[in-house]
Amino acid sequence: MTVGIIELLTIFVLAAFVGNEVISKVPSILHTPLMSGSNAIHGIILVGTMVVLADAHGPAELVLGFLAVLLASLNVVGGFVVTDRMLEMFKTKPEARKQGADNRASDSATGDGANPGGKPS
Amino acid sequence: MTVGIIELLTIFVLAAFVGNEVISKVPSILHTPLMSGSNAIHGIILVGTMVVLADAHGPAELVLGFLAVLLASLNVVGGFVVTDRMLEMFKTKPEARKQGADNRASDSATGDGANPGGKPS
Amino acid sequence: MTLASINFTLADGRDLVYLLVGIGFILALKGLSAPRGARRGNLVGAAAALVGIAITFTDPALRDHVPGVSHGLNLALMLIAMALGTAIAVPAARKVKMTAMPQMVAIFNGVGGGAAALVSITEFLKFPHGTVAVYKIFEVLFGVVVGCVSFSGSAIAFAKLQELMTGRPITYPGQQAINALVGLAITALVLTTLVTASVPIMVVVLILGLVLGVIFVLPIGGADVPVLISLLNSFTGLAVAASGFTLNSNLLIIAGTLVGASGILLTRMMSKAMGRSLPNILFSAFGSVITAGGGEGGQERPVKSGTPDDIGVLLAYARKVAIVPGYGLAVAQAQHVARELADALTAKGVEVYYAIHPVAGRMPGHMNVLLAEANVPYDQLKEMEQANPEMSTTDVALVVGANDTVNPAAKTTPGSPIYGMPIVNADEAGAVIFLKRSMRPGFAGIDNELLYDEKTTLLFGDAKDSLQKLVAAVEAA
Amino acid sequence: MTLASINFTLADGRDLVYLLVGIGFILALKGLSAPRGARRGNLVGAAAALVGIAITFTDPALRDHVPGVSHGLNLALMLIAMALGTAIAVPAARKVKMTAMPQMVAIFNGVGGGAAALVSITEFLKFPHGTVAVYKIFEVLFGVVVGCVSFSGSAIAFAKLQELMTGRPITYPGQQAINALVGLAITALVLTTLVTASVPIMVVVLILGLVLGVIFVLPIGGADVPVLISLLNSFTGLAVAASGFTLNSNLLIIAGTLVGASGILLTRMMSKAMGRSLPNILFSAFGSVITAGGGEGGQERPVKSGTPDDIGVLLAYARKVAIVPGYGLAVAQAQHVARELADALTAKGVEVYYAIHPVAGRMPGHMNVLLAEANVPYDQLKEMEQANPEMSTTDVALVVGANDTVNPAAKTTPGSPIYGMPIVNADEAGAVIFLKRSMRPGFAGIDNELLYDEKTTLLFGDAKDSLQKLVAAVEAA
Ligand SMILES: NC(=O)c1ccc[n+]([C@@H]2O[C@H](COP(=O)([O-])OP(=O)(O)OC[C@H]3O[C@@H](n4cnc5c(N)ncnc54)[C@H](OP(=O)(O)O)[C@@H]3O)[C@@H](O)[C@H]2O)c1
Ligand SMILES: NC(=O)c1ccc[n+]([C@@H]2O[C@H](COP(=O)([O-])OP(=O)(O)OC[C@H]3O[C@@H](n4cnc5c(N)ncnc54)[C@H](OP(=O)(O)O)[C@@H]3O)[C@@H](O)[C@H]2O)c1
Repeated sequence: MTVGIIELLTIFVLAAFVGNEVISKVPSILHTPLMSGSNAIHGIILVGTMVVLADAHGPAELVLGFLAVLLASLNVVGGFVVTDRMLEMFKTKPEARKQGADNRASDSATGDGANPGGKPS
Repeated sequence: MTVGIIELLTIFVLAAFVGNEVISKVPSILHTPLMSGSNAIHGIILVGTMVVLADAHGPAELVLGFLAVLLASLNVVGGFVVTDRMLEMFKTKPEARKQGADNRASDSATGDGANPGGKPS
Repeated sequence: MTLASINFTLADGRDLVYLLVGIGFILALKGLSAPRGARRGNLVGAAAALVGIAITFTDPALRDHVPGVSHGLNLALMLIAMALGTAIAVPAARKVKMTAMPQMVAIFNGVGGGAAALVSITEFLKFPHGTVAVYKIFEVLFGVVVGCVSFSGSAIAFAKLQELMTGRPITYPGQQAINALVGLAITALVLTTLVTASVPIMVVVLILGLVLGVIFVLPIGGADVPVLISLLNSFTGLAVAASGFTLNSNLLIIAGTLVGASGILLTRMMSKAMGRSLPNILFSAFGSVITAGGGEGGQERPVKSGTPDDIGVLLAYARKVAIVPGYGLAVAQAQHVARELADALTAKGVEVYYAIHPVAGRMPGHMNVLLAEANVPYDQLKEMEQANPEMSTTDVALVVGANDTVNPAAKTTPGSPIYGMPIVNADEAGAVIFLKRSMRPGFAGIDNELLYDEKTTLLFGDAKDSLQKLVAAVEAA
Repeated sequence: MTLASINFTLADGRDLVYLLVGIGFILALKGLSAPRGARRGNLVGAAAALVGIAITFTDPALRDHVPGVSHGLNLALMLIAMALGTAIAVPAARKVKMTAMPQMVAIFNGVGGGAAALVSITEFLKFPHGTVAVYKIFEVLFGVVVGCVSFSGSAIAFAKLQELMTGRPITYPGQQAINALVGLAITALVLTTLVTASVPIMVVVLILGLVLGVIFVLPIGGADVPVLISLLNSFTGLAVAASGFTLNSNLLIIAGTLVGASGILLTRMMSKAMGRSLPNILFSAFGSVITAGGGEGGQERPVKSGTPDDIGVLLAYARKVAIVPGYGLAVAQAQHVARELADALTAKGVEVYYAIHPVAGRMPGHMNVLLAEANVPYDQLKEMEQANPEMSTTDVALVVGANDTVNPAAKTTPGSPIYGMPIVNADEAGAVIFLKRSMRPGFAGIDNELLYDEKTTLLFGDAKDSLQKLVAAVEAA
């Protein structure tokens, strides 16, 4: 059992390096989606709450477990949906965007998919 | 025992990410030192060879173990020394260097240390 | 024996899947390194989370016989909670306005912290007495405290942003001392619990954690809240990682630590872009005093205000126009009209670009998100560093609802609270136009000399209305 | 019980130290992201390695009683091997010439691979029969094969670079088929061993691994060898990681994987800079045929050659001179004289810069290392991308021992082996001067049209001599 703690620590340290390196490459225009995207990722605590609720016994543990699963579901589902909504706005390719601005009318067929976010100009 | 394999795999995967991210930030002027520096790092196999030699028994294992420790020592010691020699050349600060090029004579006292690599101009 | 080995194989397989989920999260974050792959990255992350949740239903904890546990009931509760959570989260996330994003993120972050704290609490209650390693207790307590701070802190942050309470810093005498005292009390009680493993003390720690979250956030001004949310995000990540240690879950450790590390880095990058240190943001009660005249009236210095028609002509006959968007553009939802104006000007042969300050608005990258929503072409978007060298050759800088981010005091007035913050050099353009509703200052609560400059013209009114009038004026010109 | 728990604590502490060593290695690699912290980073790495080695002396394997093992003897052998290794490595590493660096790296890499293979072999010999998990056997065999390939491959690479054998690719009919066959045989035998755990078959695998290393490297031309070394470096890393799995050592896994990942990435970056794909480098026997006239004589097209004095005057009265260094500068050890020439020109008011191609020379960043050794000021060093836009306003491009990296065929001749490689646009300068010893081609073995261009002047001779004459001529001018 206790041998595990070193492995867990090692994983912790390496994950911290990965997080640090990966995040430092995110450009500032994507900082808000980054914030909500990483917010969604920690919603995976849902997995932990499921295990806790699974063998909860007695009303106290059941209530705590139920609450935990509820909160975690909010976090993970809401997090990813909000992030997707934000990133949806970035989806068009630079080329398509530029063209779209110039000759928008003729371009709607060649763009990659419909464009629900933007209003017609 | 077998639970460990997943932890080891996890460590492997995370280390691969760390290596990838860190290396992609190395500028091309430092690629040669990077090659020899990472070469030195895998010399830490010495630690493994030490353990192997430690409980070797019988001449075959002893010879193999001895060879292994010898080879690994070459790798780790030589690797770091060669890398240091290369990087020594990069050591002077940009500012000090520029000044040094302009008024070399008056500058030798203020530079950070002696300058064994470069010949006097 | 055979059964055990099958069981073992299942557990092993599950752990492998969890590793893949972790990789999915890393790839999701890597996707964010460019707008191009960002959305796909987020979907990869969501899919990974889904797989992780699905595989958890195979966990033996859902089946193994434990006295007093009816797995049917627990499973039913689990499914109900998950369904309920989804039913609340999806519409909320879908309907929230872009300007209300920070609140939304705050609330999702808070509930995550709460969940992590609850996991730790339950694990604590399950500890068999006397046989638990000290570091196990520590992991649990860490999760409880950090999760609670994140939970209650996020709640207050939400209340501030949603204007359920004042956005101004709330200060009182001895505030720092009280906060320090609470922190010390928690530390002492945690140390006690490490030895005693006492449940009542843990409950006190829990309550104090909640209190700490509240009093920690109270003195932070509304506009510093986004930085704070990023920090609390990082806290939740750490709390999740702590739960991972407690539950021996590699996945929770990886996910939590990724978020923890990224949150801290992001917090630092944001405070750097605001030209301030993190301690200054957290502890200086920034914005509690309005440091310059400003306010509603003050001493009424003369300013020059113009009509939409005058300004429309000025714009239409310029060679190069910079649009400088700020918080006001976001509030007025004026991004689409701004693009219309730019299109109208481009049609007249005017060169138009947007000069984007990294902390314009209330979230990092706020303006980019909004303008992307309005389909502004990428090549017209210029980050501050690229825009500034062009300012001196720009004829008109059109400042739409920005204030602090163009305030020259940041360059010229050493005593000013924003001194040192890099700004968009709108003051270097040939003429400056401000679209705002009043003479009120921006977030930092300080006056802006540029408003009184002789080359400045003001157009009072809501940014969207003003822009609409300008479009008409330009098209008529 | 008490003793066991003390032992346990020691083991735990040791593992913690190993984790710190791993962190040290990561920091060492991070240090290389800028020249400034690079040397300190390397020292951190070396210190970390030292700590790791020191703490290993506390390993119970050095003390625990095992029948038939005399720890005194083993320890003595260990210390002798380490002393011997250090005594050989330090002077070798200290004395090696900068131009011989690639060989040195190859040899250190090879011995590392050999050590990793030996660890795996010994572990294999120790396996208790029939009770070992299949994946354990696989880890060991992977370590053996990859370590052996790395060992013998590095040895051949060393021989090629040291000119103990021809640097030209060695090809024979059916080469690819034979290589594929050996690879297949290894795979088949590895699969057999997974089931049988048979020692004799393992020995065959071992020998085939050594053979594969040799025949894999033979067809690779001398100048592609640096890319190869980087790949073999990555192989050694993976072999070390495999040993880490076998020995349950987190440290070996981290260190090995870091190197494995970095080597692969570096290999890809190098092949990209050479404008070629990795498979092309490994399997195309590049350089075996001289594809253009060139050679010793050929059809004797006219070239213009000049005297040092003429060229000295040309340089001294230019406004802007670009020095384009290449492999010949490294061979002639002419970096110091090159700087003297630059200083002399600067003293005359000429603007001088160095245009550095990423794969000039025989190692990535070769020219930077050399010029840094000669204390060339950083601000005179321009990477190819920055230098190229300036070429059209440069009066004289002084090409010192470079050839392929300024060959316009890369831009103009679609059939050429170097077509597509980015080059330094020396051909855009007002005049071009080549310092080389003959009309022989460079590494790629192809002719260079630029040598025959009418704005080109050649100065034949060793680069160092020629530069010395130019310094004198410039000072006299
Ligand atoms: N982006 C981030 O991540 C972030 C995070 C935390 C803090 N901050 C801070 O927030 C500030 C951002 O600067 P900023 O220049 O974007 O904004 P600002 O300085 O807060 O100024 C916003 C201006 O918009 C005007 N406005 C408000 N509603 C409007 C409407 N409907 N129509 C037209 N104008 C309207 C306001 O004036 P009226 O009331 O007179 O209309 C105000 O002067 C900086 O101080 C920054 O440090 C940013
Ligand atoms: N840097 C790397 O990582 C790397 C790795 C692998 C391969 N490569 C390849 O190596 C090549 C490098 O290009 P390069 O332009 O630097 O060199 P190059 O094309 O190999 O040409 C070197 C030139 O230097 C001349 N030379 C040799 N010794 C000399 C001496 N003592 N004095 C004066 N001149 C001398 C040679 O001509 P003479 O014999 O007539 O004097 C030859 O033309 C590229 O093809 C590249 O792809 C580079």
